[in-house]
Amino acid sequence: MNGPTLFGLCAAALIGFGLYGLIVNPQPLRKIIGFNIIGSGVFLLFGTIARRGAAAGMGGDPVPQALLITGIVVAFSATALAVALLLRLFDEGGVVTLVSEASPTEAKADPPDA
Amino acid sequence: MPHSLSAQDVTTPGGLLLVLAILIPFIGMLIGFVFGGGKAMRVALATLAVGLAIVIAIAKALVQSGDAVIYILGGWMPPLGVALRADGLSVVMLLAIAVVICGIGVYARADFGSPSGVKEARAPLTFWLLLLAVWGSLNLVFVSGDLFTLYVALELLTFAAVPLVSLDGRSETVRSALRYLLYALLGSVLYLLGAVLLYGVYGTLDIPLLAMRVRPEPVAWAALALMISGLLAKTALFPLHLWLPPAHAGAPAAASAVLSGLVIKGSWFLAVRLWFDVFAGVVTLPSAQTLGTLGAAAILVGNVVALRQTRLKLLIAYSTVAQIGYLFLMFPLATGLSSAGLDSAVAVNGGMLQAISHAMAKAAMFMAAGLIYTTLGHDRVADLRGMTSTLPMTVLAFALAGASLIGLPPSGGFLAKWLLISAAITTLQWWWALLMLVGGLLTSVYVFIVVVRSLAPAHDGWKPKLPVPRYQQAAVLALALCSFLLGAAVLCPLDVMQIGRTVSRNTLLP
Amino acid sequence: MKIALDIFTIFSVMAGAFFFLAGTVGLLRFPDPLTRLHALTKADNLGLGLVVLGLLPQTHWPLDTIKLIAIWLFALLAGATVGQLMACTARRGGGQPK
Amino acid sequence: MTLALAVDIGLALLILAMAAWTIAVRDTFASVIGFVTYGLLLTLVWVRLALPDVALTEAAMGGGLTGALLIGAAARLRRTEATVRERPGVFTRTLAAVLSATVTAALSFCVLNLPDPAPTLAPGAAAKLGSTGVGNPVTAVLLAYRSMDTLLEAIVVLIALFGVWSLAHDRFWGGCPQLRTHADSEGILAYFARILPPIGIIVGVYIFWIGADFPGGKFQGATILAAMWLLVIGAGLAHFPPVSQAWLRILLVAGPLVFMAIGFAGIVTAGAVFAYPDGFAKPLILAIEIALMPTLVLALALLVAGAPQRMPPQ
Amino acid sequence: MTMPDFLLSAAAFVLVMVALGLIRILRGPEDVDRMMAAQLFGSGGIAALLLFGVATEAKAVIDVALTLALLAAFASVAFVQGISRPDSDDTQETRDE
Repeated sequence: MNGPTLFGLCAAALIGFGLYGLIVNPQPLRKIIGFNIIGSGVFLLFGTIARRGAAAGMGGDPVPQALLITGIVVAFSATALAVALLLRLFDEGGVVTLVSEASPTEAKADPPDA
Repeated sequence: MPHSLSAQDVTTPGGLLLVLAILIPFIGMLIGFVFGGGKAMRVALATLAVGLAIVIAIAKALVQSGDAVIYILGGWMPPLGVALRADGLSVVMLLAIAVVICGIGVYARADFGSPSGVKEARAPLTFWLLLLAVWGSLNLVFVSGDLFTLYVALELLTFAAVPLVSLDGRSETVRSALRYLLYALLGSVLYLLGAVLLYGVYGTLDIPLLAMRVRPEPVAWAALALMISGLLAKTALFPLHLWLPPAHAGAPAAASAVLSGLVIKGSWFLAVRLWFDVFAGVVTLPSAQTLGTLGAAAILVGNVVALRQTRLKLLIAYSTVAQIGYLFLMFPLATGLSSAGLDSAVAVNGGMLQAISHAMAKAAMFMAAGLIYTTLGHDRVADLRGMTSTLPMTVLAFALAGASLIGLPPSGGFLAKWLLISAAITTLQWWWALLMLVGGLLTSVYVFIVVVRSLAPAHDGWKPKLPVPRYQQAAVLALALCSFLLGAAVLCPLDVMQIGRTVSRNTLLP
Repeated sequence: MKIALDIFTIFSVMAGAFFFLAGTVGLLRFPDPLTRLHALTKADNLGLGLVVLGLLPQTHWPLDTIKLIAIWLFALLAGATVGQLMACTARRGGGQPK
Repeated sequence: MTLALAVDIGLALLILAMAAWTIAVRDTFASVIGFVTYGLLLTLVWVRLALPDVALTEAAMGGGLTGALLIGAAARLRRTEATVRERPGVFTRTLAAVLSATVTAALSFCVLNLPDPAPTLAPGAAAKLGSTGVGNPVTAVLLAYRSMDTLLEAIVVLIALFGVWSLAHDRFWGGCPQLRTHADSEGILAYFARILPPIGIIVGVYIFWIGADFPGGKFQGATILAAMWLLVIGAGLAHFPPVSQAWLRILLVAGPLVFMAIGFAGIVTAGAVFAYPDGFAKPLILAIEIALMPTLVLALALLVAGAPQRMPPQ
Repeated sequence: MTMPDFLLSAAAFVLVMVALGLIRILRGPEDVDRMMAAQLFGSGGIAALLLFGVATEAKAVIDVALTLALLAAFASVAFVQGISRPDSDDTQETRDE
C-alpha cells in the first residue's frame, strides 16, 4: 500500500458516496453537492494516476494534471449553471423540488406564445 | 521543428477544414454576443451559411481522397497532442446536422427575430448564441479523436442545450431543465471516469492508439460500462428517459427541434464511436444484446406512451424516446454480424441512417407542431380541425416526417429499418426485426391520428390566432422532404459512411 | 547560529501547535458560540502566527519569507473580520432555520 | 509504516468521513459547510500527491468560488427546507446503496490492478518542453500540446455564463447581476474589502505570472482575482456592470478570439493551427494567457453572481 | 530527529488537532458553530501546509497556502451575508458593539 493507491481507493469510495447522495437526496442543492463529490472523486482518481506517472524528473504526469485543471473549471461552471437554475426555480414558486406537480405524462407542453 | 515533420505527413488535405468546422460556429457565437440585439441573428445566419459550406468542403475532401480527413493540432502528434479525424460516419453526421441546423435557423427567424422597440431581448439572443454553440459542440463530437476533448465537447453540448429547455422561463420548464442538467452531468462525469481509467491503464486518450492498446480485461470492461451508461443517461435511453419528454416538449418549437433532433445524437454518436472504434475488441454479443433490449423496451414504452398523449408536443417528445430505441438496435445487430465474421457495415449504415432521418424528421415535426400551436393557440391532439386547409404545407410536412419515422418507402427511415432488419435476419436475430415492425405499426397509429384529426374541417367563422409566414412552412417542409427522400441514398454509388473506417486505424501506427 | 535558529523554530512551532490544541479544545468544550469564537480566534491568530514565526529562519530570503509573513497577515485580517461578523451572527441566533 | 503513510491514511479517512457526513446530514446548510471543509481537505490531498498546480486550482476554486456559490444558494433556499424533507423509500435507498457499493467495489478493483510501471506521458512532455519555451510542463500541456482543450474550456465557461444569464427575468435583461450585500460602507466588511483586494490582486497576478515556469497559471490567478472582485462587490463598494455593457462583452470574448487568432496565425508561421514558430512560443503563450485573464476573471465572478436581477440606475 | 522530521510531525499534530475540531461540524448545534470549525480547519490546514512545504522544500506549497490564506475569509463572508436578511436592518450590526 502506498500513497497513490490509498487515495485511489479513497476516490473509489468518494464516487460511491456521491452517487448515493445524488440518487437519494431529494433536495436539488444536495444533488448538486453529490455531483460535486462524484466529480472530485473522479478528479482524485485521475490525480493518483498522474502521481503514478511520475517520471523524467517530474513529480507527476503533466497531461492528467492539465486535464484536471480543465475538469475542475468545467465542474465549477456546471455547478454555477445548476445553482442558477435552482435559484430561478425558487424565485418562480418558492418550492424547490424536482418532482413536478403534475405527473410527467400530463405536464404542460405549451410552447411559449410567439 | 522535428515533431512537425511527422505531423505534416499525417495531416491530410482538407484537414484544416475540420478545425474551421469546429471553431467557426464558436467564432460566430462570440461575435454575435458582442454585437447583441438583432445583429446576433444576422451573424448567426451568416455563420450557418459559412459553416454549411465548410462541411460540404469536408465531404468533398473525404470522397476525393477516399480516406479519413485528419488534422494534427499544433503539429503535436498524439498521444501528447490532439488529432481531429473525420471518417465516413463523421462526415455524414456533419452534413446531416448542418442541413438540420440551417433549416431550424430559417424557421427560427420568425420566432426569434428581434422584437421592435427593444434594444435586445433575452430569449432571441440566447437562442441564436446557443444554436451556434450546439452546432460547434456537435461538430467537435463528430471529428474529435481524443477522449478528453470529447468530454469537453459533451459538456459544451450540455451547457448549450440546458438553457434552451428553459428559454421561456416558466417554472415547469426551469424544473425540466434542472432535471435534465443533473442527468447530463451525471452522464458526463461517468464518461470522464471511464476515460480516466483508460488513461490509467493504457496511457493515452487518442482513439486510434487506444483501439490498438485496449485488451479485453476487467478494467476495460469497467471503463466501457461506465462510459456507455453515462452516454445512455445523456441520450435518454430507457430507463433513463424520464427527463426527456418534459424537457423537449416544454421548450419553444425551434429549441425542441434542436434538442430532440440534434443534441441527443451527440452522445449517441460518441457511444457508437466508443463501441465500434475504441472497444471493438472488448465488446461482447451479450453486452450488445443488453443495449438492444433497452432499445426494444424504449421502442415499446415510448410508442405506447406517445399514443396516450393529448398534447401534440408531448406526443412528439415520447416518439423521440421510442426512436432512440431504434438507434440502439444497431449495437446487437452490428456486433452480431462482426462476431459471425461478417461485415457489420449493413447494420452500422442502418443505424446511422436512422439517426440522420430521425434528426430531420423530428426537427420538422416539432417545428410543424410549433406552427400548429401558433395558428391554433393550443396543441391538443383532439382538436386539430382546420389545420389541413390552413397550413397544408405544414400538415404535409408532418405526414412526410411521420412516414419516415414509421419507415414507409422511400423514406430514410424505411431504408434504415430495411438495413437493420436485413442484418437481423442475416444474424438470425429475428426478434429485433419483429420488434421494429411492431414499433412501426404503433408509430403509424399516432401519426395517422394526428393527420386525420387535422383533416377535419374548421368550425364556421374560425380564424387563425396568428398568421404563419410562408418561409417557416417551407423550411419545415424542406426538412421533412429531406428525411422522406433520404431513402434515395441507396442509389449512391459509393458507401460514403464506410470511407476511412478500417484505414484510419492504421494511419497512426507509432 | 544555525543551532540557535533551529531551537527557536522548534519552540515557536511547538507553541503554535499548542495553540491549535487549545483552540480545538475550546471549540469543543466551551458552552456557547461566543466563547467558542474566542477560542477559535486565538488559535487562528496565535497558532498560525507562531508557526509562521518559527518557520521564518528555515525559509529562503526574501520571497518565501515575505510570503510567509503575508500569509499570517491575511490570516489575521480574515480572523478579525470573520470573528466580528460571526459574533454578530451568533448573537442573532446563528441563523438556525427553526 | 512511515509517518507519511500514517498522515495519508488519516487524511483519507478524514475526507471519507467528511464526504459521508456531507451526504448524510439532514440540514442542507450544514451539508454545504461540510462541503467547503471537504474542499480544503482535498487541497491537502493534492499537496500530498505532489500535484501543486491542481492544489492551487482546488484552493482557489473549492475554497473560494464554489464555497461562496453554494453557501449563497443554501442561504436563499433555507426557508424551503421543510417542503422537501421527504426522503425516497427504502427500496430506492437500498437500490442506490447497492449501485454505489458496486461502483466503488469495481473501481477499487481497477485501482488495485492499475499497471505497474504506470504508463506516462511525462518523458514525452519533457522531451518537447524546450520547443514550447515554458518551464512548467502543465502550462506546456495546457497551451501547447493540448491548447484546443484550453480554448474550448474558456468557451465552456462563457457558454455556462450565457446559460446563467438566460435565466434572468425578461424585465431585467440588460441589467446587472446582484449579490446580497451588507451595504454598510463603514462596517468591518467594507474595511476588509478595502484592505484585502489590493494585496489579493498582487497575489493573483503573481500566481498567474509564475505559471509559465512554476506551478500556477491563468486559471488559478483568474480565480483569485474573481474572488477579490466579488469581495469588493459583496461589501457594497462596487456594483456589477450591466450585462449589456459593451466593454464587458468585448472583454469576455477577447480571450478566446485572441487565442483563436494566434492559433490560426500558426498556419502561416508554423505550418499548423495552434503551432508556434520557433523561438516565439513563449511570448505567444504569454499573449494568449494575458488575453484570457480578463475573460476568465469576469466570467468566473459573473457565474457566481448569477442572472441579472435589477436594472442599472439611470 | 532532524528538522524536516520535526516539522512533519508538527504538521501531523496540527492536522490531528484541527481534525478533532471538525467534531464541532458534526455536532453543531448551530450553523455558526459549524462555520467556526471550518474556519479553524482552514487556519490549521494552512499551518500544516506551511510546515509540510518547508519540511519537504516544496516551494509551490507555500503558494497554495498563500492562496488559501487569501481566500480564508471568503466562504465565511458569504456565509454571514447569506444568513442575514438583506431587507432587515442587520447591516448595522456589524459595528454596534
